[in-house]
Amino acid sequence: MLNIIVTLPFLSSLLIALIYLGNTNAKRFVLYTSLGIGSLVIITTLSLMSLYDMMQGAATIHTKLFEWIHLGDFQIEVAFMADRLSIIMISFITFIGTLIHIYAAGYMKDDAGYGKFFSYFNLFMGSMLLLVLADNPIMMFVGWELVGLSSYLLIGFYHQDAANIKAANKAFMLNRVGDFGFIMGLSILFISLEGHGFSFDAIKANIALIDYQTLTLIGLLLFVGAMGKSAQIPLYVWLPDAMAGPTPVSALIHAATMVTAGVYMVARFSFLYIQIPDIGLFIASIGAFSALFAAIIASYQSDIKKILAYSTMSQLGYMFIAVGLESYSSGIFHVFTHAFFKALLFMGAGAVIIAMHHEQNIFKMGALRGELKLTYITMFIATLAISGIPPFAGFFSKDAILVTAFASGHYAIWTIGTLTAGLTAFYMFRMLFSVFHARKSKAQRVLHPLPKCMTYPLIILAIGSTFAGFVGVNGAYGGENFIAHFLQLPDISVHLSHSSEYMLALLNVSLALFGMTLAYKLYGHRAKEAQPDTLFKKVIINKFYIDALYETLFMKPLLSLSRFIATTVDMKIFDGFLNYSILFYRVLAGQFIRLQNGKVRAYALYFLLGVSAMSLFLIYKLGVNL
Amino acid sequence: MILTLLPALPFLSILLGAFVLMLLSHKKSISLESFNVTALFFLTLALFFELITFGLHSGDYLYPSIFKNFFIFDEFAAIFDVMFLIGTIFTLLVNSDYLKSRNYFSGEYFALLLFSLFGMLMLSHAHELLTAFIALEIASLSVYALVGYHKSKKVSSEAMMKYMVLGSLAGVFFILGTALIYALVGSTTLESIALYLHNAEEKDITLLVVGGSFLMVTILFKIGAVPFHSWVVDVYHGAPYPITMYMASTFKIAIFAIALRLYLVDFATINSFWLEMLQIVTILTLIGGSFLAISQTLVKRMLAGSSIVHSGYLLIGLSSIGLGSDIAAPAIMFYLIAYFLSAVGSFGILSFIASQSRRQMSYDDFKGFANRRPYMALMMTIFMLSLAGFPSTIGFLGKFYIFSAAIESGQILLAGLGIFTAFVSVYYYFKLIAMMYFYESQTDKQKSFPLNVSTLSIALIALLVIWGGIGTSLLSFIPGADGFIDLAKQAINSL
Amino acid sequence: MSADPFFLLVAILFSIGLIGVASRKNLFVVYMSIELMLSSVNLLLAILSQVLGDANASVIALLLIAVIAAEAALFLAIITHLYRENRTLDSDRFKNLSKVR
Amino acid sequence: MNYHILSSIIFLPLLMAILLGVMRAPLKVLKAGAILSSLTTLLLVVRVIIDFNPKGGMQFMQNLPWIQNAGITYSVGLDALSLVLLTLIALLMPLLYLYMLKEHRKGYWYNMLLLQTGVTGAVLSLDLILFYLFWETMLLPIFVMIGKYGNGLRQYNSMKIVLMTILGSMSMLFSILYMGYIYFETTGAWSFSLYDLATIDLSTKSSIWLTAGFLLAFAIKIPLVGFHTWMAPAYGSAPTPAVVIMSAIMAKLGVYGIWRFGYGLFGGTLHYYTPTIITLALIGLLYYAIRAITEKNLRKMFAYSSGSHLSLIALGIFLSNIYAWGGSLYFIATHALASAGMFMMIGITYNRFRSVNIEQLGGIAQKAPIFTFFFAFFALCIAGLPGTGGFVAELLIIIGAFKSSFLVGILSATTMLSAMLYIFWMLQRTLFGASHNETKIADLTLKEIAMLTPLVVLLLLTGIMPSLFIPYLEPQLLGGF
Repeated sequence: MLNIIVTLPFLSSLLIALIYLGNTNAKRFVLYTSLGIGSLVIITTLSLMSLYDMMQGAATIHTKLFEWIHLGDFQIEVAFMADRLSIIMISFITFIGTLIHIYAAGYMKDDAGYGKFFSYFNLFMGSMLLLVLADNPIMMFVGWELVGLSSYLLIGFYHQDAANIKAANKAFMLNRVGDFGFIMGLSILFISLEGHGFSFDAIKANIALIDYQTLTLIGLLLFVGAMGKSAQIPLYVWLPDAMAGPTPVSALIHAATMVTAGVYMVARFSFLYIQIPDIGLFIASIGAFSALFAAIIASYQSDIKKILAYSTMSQLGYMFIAVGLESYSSGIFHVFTHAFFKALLFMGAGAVIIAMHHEQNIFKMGALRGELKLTYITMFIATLAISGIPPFAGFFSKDAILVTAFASGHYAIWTIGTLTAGLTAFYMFRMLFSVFHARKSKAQRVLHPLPKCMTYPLIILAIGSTFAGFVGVNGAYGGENFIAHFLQLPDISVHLSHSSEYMLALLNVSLALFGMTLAYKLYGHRAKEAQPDTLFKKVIINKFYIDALYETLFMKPLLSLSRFIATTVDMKIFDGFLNYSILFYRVLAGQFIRLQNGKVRAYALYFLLGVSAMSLFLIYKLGVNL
Repeated sequence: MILTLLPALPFLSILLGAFVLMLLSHKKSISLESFNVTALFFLTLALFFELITFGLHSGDYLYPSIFKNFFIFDEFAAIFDVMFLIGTIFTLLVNSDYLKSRNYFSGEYFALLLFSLFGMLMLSHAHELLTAFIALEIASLSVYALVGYHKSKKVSSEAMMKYMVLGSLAGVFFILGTALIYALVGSTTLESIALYLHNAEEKDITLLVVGGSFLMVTILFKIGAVPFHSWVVDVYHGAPYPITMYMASTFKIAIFAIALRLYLVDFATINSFWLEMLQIVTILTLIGGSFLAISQTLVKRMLAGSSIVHSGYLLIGLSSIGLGSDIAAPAIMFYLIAYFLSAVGSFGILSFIASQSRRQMSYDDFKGFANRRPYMALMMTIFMLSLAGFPSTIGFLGKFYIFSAAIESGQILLAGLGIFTAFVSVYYYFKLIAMMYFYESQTDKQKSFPLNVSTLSIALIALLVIWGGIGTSLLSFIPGADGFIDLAKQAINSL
Repeated sequence: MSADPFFLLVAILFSIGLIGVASRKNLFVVYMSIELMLSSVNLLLAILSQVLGDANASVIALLLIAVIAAEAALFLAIITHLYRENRTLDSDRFKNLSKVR
Repeated sequence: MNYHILSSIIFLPLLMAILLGVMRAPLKVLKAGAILSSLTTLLLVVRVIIDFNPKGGMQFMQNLPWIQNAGITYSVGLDALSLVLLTLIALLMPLLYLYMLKEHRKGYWYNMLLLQTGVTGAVLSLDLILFYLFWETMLLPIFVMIGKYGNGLRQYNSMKIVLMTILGSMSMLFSILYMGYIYFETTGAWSFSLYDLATIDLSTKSSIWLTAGFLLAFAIKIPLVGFHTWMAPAYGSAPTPAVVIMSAIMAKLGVYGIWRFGYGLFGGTLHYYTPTIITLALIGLLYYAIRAITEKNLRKMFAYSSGSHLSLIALGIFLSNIYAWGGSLYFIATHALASAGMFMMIGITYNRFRSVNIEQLGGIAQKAPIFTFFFAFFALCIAGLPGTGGFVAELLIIIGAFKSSFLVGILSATTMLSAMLYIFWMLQRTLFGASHNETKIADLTLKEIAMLTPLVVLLLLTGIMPSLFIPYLEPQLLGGF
């Protein structure tokens, strides 16, 4: 079953690609749609079935497709493992993935590259499922890299515009920097456990063989991978730019699924990370810092998708706080809920964008709530969810994280998390109000009609955003924290009285409400774009100049180094050495040939000199006394 | 009586041929081709006699009652004879086109060539220093005359003048050396010298060493070793193509015939006196030759310069003999063959081109040659590769044996230098290939391959060059590289 | 009587010839220098014949004279030829061959 | 049959060339003959692969006396190492012939035939002189192809590659001769057979010098940093088939040489050079990659890319553990396939646009999607994307590097970054963006697709199921060299 789940999207992707390349101009809307969505429907059904089985208490599923490589002790199989963690992941990935596919069918309908899009999209699904279901870290890494590839392809989907490709390159490169760390971590892990097998189970069983230092190093390096993939400081800069891709892509890849791979990875290696709490704290700090940082930037952005992108980064920060503080299940819980409301937000944003004829600046929209009623309502729900207003999904998951932070005694992280929660509410509602409430900026506009397949998924997701939180209601709210029990991850146990939890929740909710009110005050009627008039604003609007910093710090030196090598090292040093040696020989030859002056008496003189030298040699050799 | 004359028949037929040609050369009515055929007839006759008497008379002397032991007949001499004869035959065949294209050739040319050949034959058999000198002079004087054969051309006369002045100067040293040796030994036969040296434990052999060194000066001069090299480039350039070819290939072999005889056998015990000197000369020759060769723009002069480098390789072999390498002497012989084939081939192509036009062939003139004459260019490439010592040609095996000998005798640095100059030589040989293939010619008309004696013999030589490089013991009925080395070893052993 | 003065004479003659070849421009003088060298060697052989009491050396000397004569024939021919062509015998003027490379 | 099979594989193209040359074959016959010979060799190689026994060590041996006086034998044989290269050659040749199907210059075809014999012979020979012969012979067609059919400063560049390569091979020749002599000194007989020479006990000092002779030749061929200045000009000037062979086969022969002869003859002494080579290889890995970033000529860019990856391969060999070895060997194959594809694509680019300058390209993706797919696919293969063979190889080498030392591990893992530095920027500027000219560009023809598809399939296969191939190599890797 797992084999089918993983391979089917790959196969359909390949099939669509072949058909597409066969004739790129042909419109085969139905064919591509049925292939692309059909395969997803099948695997969604399959994954939900397995989820059901698992909930009935079925054991972890292991399947082996074939042996990938066997060289010495390096024995890797293309094998899949569905334990409780991964089954949760694939369930919502396939579910939301299917919805977004359906949505995309509407969104991309008129695009010339429709077939290509579905090929890429299915490729992404396959890669993501491979990542999640992999039985060993190497296969996970393969999936890890392939999702990076499909993300690259999809970001650069509109390749006519060089800026999009640039964004795609940036995404892939920064992901690769992360992968660079990841592969090093994996290699060290493998070398440390050489001969003990390399499936997750085997690693878990033998984790005690590795000493603390090495383990710390491995943990750190693996997290570098997560930083790249999940857009955490300092490797986050690609995510806002990644919004260059079609909106369904942003919804699926850069919000709901791929970016959470880092969180999933940490959770998958939870057995490793519980051994090294220091690294855990580091992860949490990075998460907290990223969350705040992204929230600040988001508050000053005006591109609807970029705001969502920064909010994604911010939410990912929360997740890392959770997994860093060894509360893996609450991290995964947030991944789960976030997937619903963030996908919803993006799809809503996409709908708005389509309706507005590809206008993405929120300050050029305004007062859409009447015309896009359904979109408005669903997005409102999602915004409530992300802001952590009970009883929407986000409340429970975010609360669980903040409670953990508080309980574990890392108050600084907790403070940042709480502040960010308020800020989240502010900037999300800022966006919502600017788009749907504020006065319209232009008098006349004709909205592009939205097809049904773009709106129905919104409803489904809105339902999800509303109720998804209930799977993780913890004791304080009378639930049993079903998801945490189901996942069976090595969570830290939190000891906090119910009253403290209520207090924390109250604080969060009031902060969120405060942010919401503030947003309404500022943007509810007259939305105005932030102007870089003060230094403070300027810095924030320019995203703290991090992009420029990276440019000067890495790209420019590399380019000048490259030119330096081309013009100086290669030409002057290596070639120069050769050329000068040759020149030296030629100059010597030139001097020598000047002896060849054509005068016969000169020739006789050389003869004479030769004979004289010989005679002197003989005198010396024979020891003749003169 | 007649039977004892049998081994001398090759000599005699050449001498007879020379005289016949000389006498006939007055008749203007006889065409050049008839002369050519006549010369070839005598050469073939000599070769035939040589082959049927091959190995019959090892160690015999020619009419000891008359000549005492001035002339020896052994396999060593015989094999050199065969080389001279074949060399001359090839020289005549390859240049038949060139002869036709130049009006200054006449019957004397063939007569002189055969006289010079007669000198060489004598040289390989000479077992006495004065005989060797006279043989050398016969060969040289004829070659002097041949160099200046094109008497209306200034450079030809100039080349002859230079060669004569310097050649006579070198010749003087030979007889000076002979006189000095005679002063000590009281005889000039090689036997008695060897005998003297054999019993020379307590005697003062200074004079012998000095005399031997002077002999060596002449030999070094004739093969063009630095610092006695200065004539080579000029004379090779000034001489008509057939003569250049003849000097570079056959004449050089002749010099080594006497050099090997002297240093392998008679002076073997005192070789160590010369060793350092020889090594220094070798180093100078290798480097100086490559200096000369890379600076030239005329292909003929480049080949002249490179022939100095090849002499350097041969000298490596000679000094290896001094250090007691077993394979050095066959290596030298093999190298001579290899160089002979490649040089005859490359000069042959030059002379073929010269027979079509009257330009001096510079590198630039070869531009687009491959377009005009693809097969010629291919053969030229083969010869260049062989000269450069590229594997799968006979030139590679030649270098292989020489360097092996050098390493065997412990002259690692010399072998290294040899390999280095071989590397340098790749530059000037490949430059010619590059010129032929990589540039478009002005006239792009492809000419068909002219089927005549010259070109066919060049093609035959090209095949031999390849066969010599890859000829295997698989086909035992055709002697490959192996067969020749065996022969050379046998010849060396016969000394 | 010691033969040493004669040997010295031979050496001097030989050296004069050698230096003459290397220093004189006139081809005729060059030729004479070579002849001088050859003759000095002949003289050496003659002395040796006397010193060693062996006639062989004299025979060699005689033979050599023949060789020298042959050489002389060629030499004189080329010298006259060169003079006829160029109206000069200055050897330094004959350097056409080194003008091209 | 099996006794002669390797010789047939080696000499079939040469014999075909001679036959065609002698009968002065017209162009059509020439093409047919060349293709026929390449297909026949491919079939023979398939036969060899079928009969190949991974555990059998050296097999299909043929030993014949050649020049007995010097102890030179004609001795060929095949093990897993040579099998990889042999298969690559046999596979690439028909594809290259397909590529150059329209080529009307006869010399081109003859050179390709000669080239095939040269490289095949070098891969299979077990006698050092024989190896040297083929090693030099394969240079000749390259020399002519660059100089005659190339572009740019072709004459100068072909001279440069020849001179630099021959400098290396001359030093190797010296070492070979010296080895032969030492064997002669110890046993009294000359021999240049690899197995005979391997039995010699060398003193440390001379062994170090002799190894240097070999290593210089291989370092220039690979080329390692410092010995590389011939590379970019030669690749830039050479016509596509020659570039493919240079990058896919000849550069690998440098590595092969280290493996076969370096380890075969001087196993112990090689360690003396290990730090040096590893340093050079690590420098090369980054040096070439950084150099490639600003390179505007696609051929030269991928020349540097080739250099970068070959440095990694060389690194893997000197790390001497099974993962790195396996990785290197695997990389030899996969990089050959990928770079062959890449250079063919660049050749096709040149045919379409008359330029390989990045600045003059751009916007191809809009006009030629199939072209774009293949181009991007090979570029990504070179970047080592999972699912393609290059990834497997790089992964193995990185693991091997970490096994040997942490520092080397980190530095070699930068291969993950190095290729991407230039590849993605290059893709951005060549394939995507707005197109510079409005001319209509034909997409790939069926012929071109047919010649590229085998490479794509193989690259995917090597990436997805390495277990199909590794078993052929593993026994030998485990056995060491």
